Amino acid sequence: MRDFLFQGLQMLLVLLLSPLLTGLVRKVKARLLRRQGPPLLQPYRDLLRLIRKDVVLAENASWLFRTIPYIVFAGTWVAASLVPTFASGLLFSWSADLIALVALLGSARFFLALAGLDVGTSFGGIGSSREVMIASLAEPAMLMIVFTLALVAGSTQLSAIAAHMVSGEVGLRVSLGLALLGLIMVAIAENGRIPIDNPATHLELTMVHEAMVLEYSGRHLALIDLSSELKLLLYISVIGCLFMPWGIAPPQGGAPEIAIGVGSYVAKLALGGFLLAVFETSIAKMRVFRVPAFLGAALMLGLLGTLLLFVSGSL
Amino acid sequence: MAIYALYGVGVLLALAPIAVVLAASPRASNVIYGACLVVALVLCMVGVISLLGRTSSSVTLPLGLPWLGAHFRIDALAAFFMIVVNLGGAAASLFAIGYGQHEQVPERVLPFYPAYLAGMTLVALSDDAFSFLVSWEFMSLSSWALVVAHHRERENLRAGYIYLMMASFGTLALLLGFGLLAGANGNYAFDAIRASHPSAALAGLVLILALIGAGSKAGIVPLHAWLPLAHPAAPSHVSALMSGVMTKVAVYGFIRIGFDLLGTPEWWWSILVLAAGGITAVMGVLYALMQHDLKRLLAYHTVENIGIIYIGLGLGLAFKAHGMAVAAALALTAGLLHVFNHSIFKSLLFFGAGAVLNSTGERDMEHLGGLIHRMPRTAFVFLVGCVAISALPPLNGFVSEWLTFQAILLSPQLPSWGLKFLVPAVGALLALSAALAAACFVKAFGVSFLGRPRTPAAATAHETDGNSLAAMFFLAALCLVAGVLPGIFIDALAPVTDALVGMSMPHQTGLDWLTIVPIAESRSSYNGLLVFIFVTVSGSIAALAIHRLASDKLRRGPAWDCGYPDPSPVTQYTASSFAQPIRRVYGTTVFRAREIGEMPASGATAPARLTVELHDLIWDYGYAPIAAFVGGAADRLNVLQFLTIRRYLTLVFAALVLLLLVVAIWQ
Amino acid sequence: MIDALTGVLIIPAVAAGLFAILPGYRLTARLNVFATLLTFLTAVSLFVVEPRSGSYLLVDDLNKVFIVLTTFVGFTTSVFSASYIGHEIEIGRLTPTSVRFYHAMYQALMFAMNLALVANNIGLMWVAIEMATLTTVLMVGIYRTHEALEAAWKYFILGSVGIALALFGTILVYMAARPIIGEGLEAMVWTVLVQHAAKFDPALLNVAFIFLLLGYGTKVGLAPLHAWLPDAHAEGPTPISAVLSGLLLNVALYALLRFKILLALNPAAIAPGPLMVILGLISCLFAAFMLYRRRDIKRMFAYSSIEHMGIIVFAFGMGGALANFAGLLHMTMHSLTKSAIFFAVGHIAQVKGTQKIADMGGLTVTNPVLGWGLVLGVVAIAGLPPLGIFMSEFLVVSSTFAREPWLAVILALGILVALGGLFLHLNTIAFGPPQGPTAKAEASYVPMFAHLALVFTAGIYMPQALVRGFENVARLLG
Amino acid sequence: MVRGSLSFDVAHLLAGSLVLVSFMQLYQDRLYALLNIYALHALVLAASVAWQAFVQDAPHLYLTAIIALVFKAIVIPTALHRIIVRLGIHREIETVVGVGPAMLLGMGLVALSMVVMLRVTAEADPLAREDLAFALSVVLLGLLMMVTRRNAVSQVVGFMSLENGLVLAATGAKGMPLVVEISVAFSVLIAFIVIGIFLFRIRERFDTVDVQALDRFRGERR
Repeated sequence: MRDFLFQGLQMLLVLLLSPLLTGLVRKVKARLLRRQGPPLLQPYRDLLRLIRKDVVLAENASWLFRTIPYIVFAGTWVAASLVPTFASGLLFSWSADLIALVALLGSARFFLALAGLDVGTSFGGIGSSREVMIASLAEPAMLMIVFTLALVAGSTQLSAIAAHMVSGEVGLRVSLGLALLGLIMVAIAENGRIPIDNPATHLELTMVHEAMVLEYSGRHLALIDLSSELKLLLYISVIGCLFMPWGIAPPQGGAPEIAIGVGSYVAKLALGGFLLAVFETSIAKMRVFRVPAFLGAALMLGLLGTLLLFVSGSL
Repeated sequence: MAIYALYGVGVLLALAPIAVVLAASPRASNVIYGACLVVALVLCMVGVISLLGRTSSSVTLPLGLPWLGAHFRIDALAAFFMIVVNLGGAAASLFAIGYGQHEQVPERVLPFYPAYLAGMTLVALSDDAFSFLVSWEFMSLSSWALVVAHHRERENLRAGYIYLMMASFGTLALLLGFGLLAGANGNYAFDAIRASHPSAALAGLVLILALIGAGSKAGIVPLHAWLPLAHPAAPSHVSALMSGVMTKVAVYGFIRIGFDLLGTPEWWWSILVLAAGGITAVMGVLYALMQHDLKRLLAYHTVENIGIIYIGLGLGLAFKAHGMAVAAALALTAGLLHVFNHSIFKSLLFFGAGAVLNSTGERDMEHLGGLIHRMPRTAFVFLVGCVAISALPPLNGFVSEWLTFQAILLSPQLPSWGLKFLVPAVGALLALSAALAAACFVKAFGVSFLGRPRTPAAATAHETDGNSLAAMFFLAALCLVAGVLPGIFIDALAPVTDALVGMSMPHQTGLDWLTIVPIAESRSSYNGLLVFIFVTVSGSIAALAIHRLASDKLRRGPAWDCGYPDPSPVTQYTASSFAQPIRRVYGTTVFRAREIGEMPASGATAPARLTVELHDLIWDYGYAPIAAFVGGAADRLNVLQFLTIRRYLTLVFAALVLLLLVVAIWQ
Repeated sequence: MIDALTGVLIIPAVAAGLFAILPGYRLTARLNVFATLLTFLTAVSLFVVEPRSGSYLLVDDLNKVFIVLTTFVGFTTSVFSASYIGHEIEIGRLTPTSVRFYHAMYQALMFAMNLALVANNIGLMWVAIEMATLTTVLMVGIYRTHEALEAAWKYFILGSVGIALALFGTILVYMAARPIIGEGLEAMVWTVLVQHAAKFDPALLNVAFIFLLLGYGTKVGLAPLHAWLPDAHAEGPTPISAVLSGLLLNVALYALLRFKILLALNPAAIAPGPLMVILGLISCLFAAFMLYRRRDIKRMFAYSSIEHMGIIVFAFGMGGALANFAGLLHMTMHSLTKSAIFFAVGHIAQVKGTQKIADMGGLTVTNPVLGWGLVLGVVAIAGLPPLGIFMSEFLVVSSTFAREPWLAVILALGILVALGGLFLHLNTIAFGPPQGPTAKAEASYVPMFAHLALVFTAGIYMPQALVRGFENVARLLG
Repeated sequence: MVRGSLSFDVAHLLAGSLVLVSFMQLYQDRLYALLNIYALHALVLAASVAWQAFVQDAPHLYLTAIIALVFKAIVIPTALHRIIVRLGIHREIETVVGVGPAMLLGMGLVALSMVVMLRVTAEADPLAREDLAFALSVVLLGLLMMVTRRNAVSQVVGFMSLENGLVLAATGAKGMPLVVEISVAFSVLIAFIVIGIFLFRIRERFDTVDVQALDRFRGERR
């Protein structure tokens, strides 16, 4: 019963926190640019406004186009709900391990890219073709990082890895450092943040993610936005639970542990968001065809980490 | 059981002459394909029974080599591949009942189709080198006949020619391998071969020959050249069989030799197999990304999946060589499961391509588009196939790749250093190929089924017939079932792994929530069923909530497209423009891809052009030189046809003097 | 007294004389079929009652196989030739007189070949083969075109030189035998020679074998002695091409085998194996490459005959139970298949009115039976299952690879190259858009499909009796 | 009969002179002269065969000698004379290799045959041995002649001198059954007839007996 409660709690939590996180990032960025910036809760308002509006669908749009937002949202949400945020040992965490999680996000992206092609506009095409190009490097990089972690923890289960990390027998490791660096790079790419993509822009041939979802409106757009916010949250919390595992409540922890867990989780999110904002403001967006080099570096980092672990378990 | 299987094969073989007679009549295709469907189902049943019943039975007929006889045997491995072959065969026959109606030259397809099915089943059944090779080459021959069925197109003939050459090359390689195993006095029976434990060096040589021989049929890079030519050339249901099933028969041949006949492997074998697998996987998908012919794209993907399967097999060999039976069982199971899965979704996809080809007459994706409106059901099943082959949960493609990843994660325990360095690289290649496959199928489905129709043919397409749809939906359902309930299939494979590596994965069915757990739950586990349920439930909850609480209104309007919508469909992204970023990233090195843009001078009326040129380096540096050599040698020797009698006499004279000298010296 | 042994000689001899005087080709054609059938039946009876072999004539396992094969193909070819010659006369390529001559020569050829096979005296055997050569020379030249005459001339000169060398070898064998066996007839009787072979002067035998190998090898068509063969096949009437490829080459090979046995029995003598293996490989590879640039369909299949003769000689050169068995099997299968192919080719050439490959196309569309017959034949000759040649090639290659890996690899490559050449041209002939005249052929398909059926059956099932026979012969060949 | 005895010397002389005549043929490059030399060749052959018949007192060899004398020394040369006249080709024979090199080659061949034969037949009786050696050299020289001449007639001559070598060998082989000589004679006869026919046919077709004229029509060059 308790487990069910936790699982449900977690799912709600990620759902509620994700717009806030985005709002935070936007706010911090604005402040760093000496602007007032939108209020923290603006993303919630946007979402509500969007769901209430009715959908304007291109004549050519197919049934698939209308289903995809729900698929994408569901996939991302399920993925997010499997990450131990404030407490490890979630009820269903064993139903999908890290590899499956990567694959879930992969399927979400798969469908989103299809959506970009469905209406048959040039912008949609640009968006999805670039998206898959980026993914074709980001996904292997992510998998290599997963390998590294799995080899360190002797498991691909997120909660198991988290538990392993908490129990301080890990110590500092080269491979883990490489993995962290790679993971951050992948996270930036996957969430379409600067320098890979600019979530704020809506013209220019530079956009990737936004170009794919150009034809969406109303509730569909709301779902898409929500799922991208979820994705951002997911990555930050993955990094959090893997590399900053402190404070996560043990499987059968009492109320205080849980309180600590939630608190520390929120703190981690805030920190992550802040750092992201700082990073984004301090760097310029790169040309699309320099992205492969960036992600290739991430892939190499991951591969290097794995190799080190293959060659000697202790590095 | 074996004897029943042979009866079935006999019926199939008997169908061939019947087909020759019937071919003229309009109802011939129904009769033949119907019969094939029934027989294939029966054979499939036979396979299932003898696999689950863990019975192995053998028959010896007074055929083939006189003093040996033709040995046939169903053991677990043979039974499993009988299932794969005949499941695909049954689906293809069902599909063909509808599809075959549109065949212009049934008399060139009907007789060879049952023979082809029979040949593939016989390969799985045969238990001595001679009947194995006879069935093997018979399979190639009948499929060759099907490839050249539409012989009036020159390129089909060319495809058939290259196919036949490569097939015979492979057969000769296998023949040499068996020759080594059988020894000078010819113990061709597999039992005798098992009994004679070959020396390490000899076994290694045989394995290399098997890798070449079976690989040339399976499409291991660089022996894959024939595959993307031949598979599309055949009628679509045959393409499905060639791609989905025959390549698996080739894999069977490799497993039979590498895991069964050769006994305990050497660790360095696995290096060869793993390297071949990794390279094949990535090269296959990269080739596929560059294609805009739908069927050829699918054929190249077969190459990729064969690579994935060989990675599984290579890991299996490595673990077996080091006596890690549990891990070996896992790796082998992964490979075999992928064999099964790929046979299903690849057949499904080829059926889809066939349906498209039928209703539009187009294989070129650049001429398709918007089919999802005209043929929604086909589009749906094709989408399922795409998701499955892209290894996305919760469908079956993901399960087998997930298992392969788990096997890779076990390999740090391997002692030998070569593997320590190779395996992670192979893992990276596997991951890369998975991601690229997803990209490729976004392109395949998006360009041909989504968007706006690019040609009138696509605009006027119509949904395909009931039988074809039935076949496709059946396979699609299988994809889902195998995806959400993989435990059943993994357990079914236990007899095979028991027989080959002496161990099998832990019993899966009966775990709570039908999870699959390769080694231990603490290590890793996956539950396709739950993932499926979660996704559907949360998706529908969201839909429900939003439609109830917020708006569910919907207006149709023109596409927005940043305010510059263009009415003409040519402005859509095409297959090649979709692949352009990836081509820039990978193609420049792998294919020496070059983009030549020519911009007319300002004021000139000529259109601006962008032409892309790709080089198939494997062809340019591998096959072309061989062809050139043969041609050159033929030309040079051809002079000997045009000598004067006197010169011919001189040849005789020279030979005589030479031999006399030899004798004079020899004494 | 007349037993089966003399029967196979007398029937053709009488027939030859008869046809020389009988006018009217229709009757003679029928009689021709009848006579060859009779000969065939007589030959078969050899298996039932084995006549006692004397100092001139001999029958043993080895030549029984050859005789039956020869007479059978002779019979089927005569059936084919009946319909073929009929057409030739209609279009006026042959005059009735020349046809009369043709039939007489046909029987004379049968007589010569049978004599060569049953001769127990190496001198007699030589005479027979010489005679066979001369008759075929005359038949090759029968069309009297430039090309036909030239082919026949080439055949005649090269053939006679080969024959002369063979005679010299025969004399040397006698010289080797004389000191042991004593002067006179005995020293040329095969059965006697075999008994004393071990004591012969090895050095003399070596030289003898060189001459015999080159002499009879010329008739077998081994490269580089092959030059006569392609043109003779291409320019003569097709039935003769069929007989040449299917039979005459075998007969010469038979003579070679006899002497191989003789040498094999003498431990001190040079091993005949290696020489044969080398010549076989050269012929196989050479012919395989020659297939590619052919423009004339009959010449192409002639080269394919050279290739297969190479394989057969290779197999016998390797020796050993398996290889010898394979060699015999391959020889039989090749005779049947190749003659079947020439039957098809004959009709095709008549339908299309040319032998140029470029001018015939899409045969499976215009003349399905003929076209698919040819396809089946080529599939068989290329050594693809489930037809007989695959079995023999399987045995040769696999048994060799365990003993001499490199030789097996080279042979396998040769086979592959040849397959490539054959199918390259088959694609043009049988498939693609139809070319040239598309008249229906008035042909008797029976012989062709009878042969192919036999080859097919042998490919999947061989009767025990046949196997026993082959195994005995294989043992005889050592 | 031993080395040094008269009979041996005569046999040796005759066989050797046969080789010598072969050399003369090789040297000769006019058709008429060539035919005359060939007649001489056959004559010597006949003599040596006859001598063998006398030495081995094998009467049937006389028959062979007569065959050789009549056919090869008289009939064939005259017939070929006729043909040449009719064809009007009594011009020079263009040889492929010059006379000198041809001679050298011939020497080499003789040496080879000596090496092969004399070492081979160590224990066969010396006469047969010598004969075989000479016979082999005659055969090889005949072959050499066929190879070094372009003209069809001279090729035929070369072929027939080759046959002479065979006969020499056959008679040298002591006690060889008659069957062989008959076959040789009969083969030469046939050969001659066929060649005759051919030359005529060729005469009808092309106005030369030059083999190269035939080569122009070789298959596949159509």
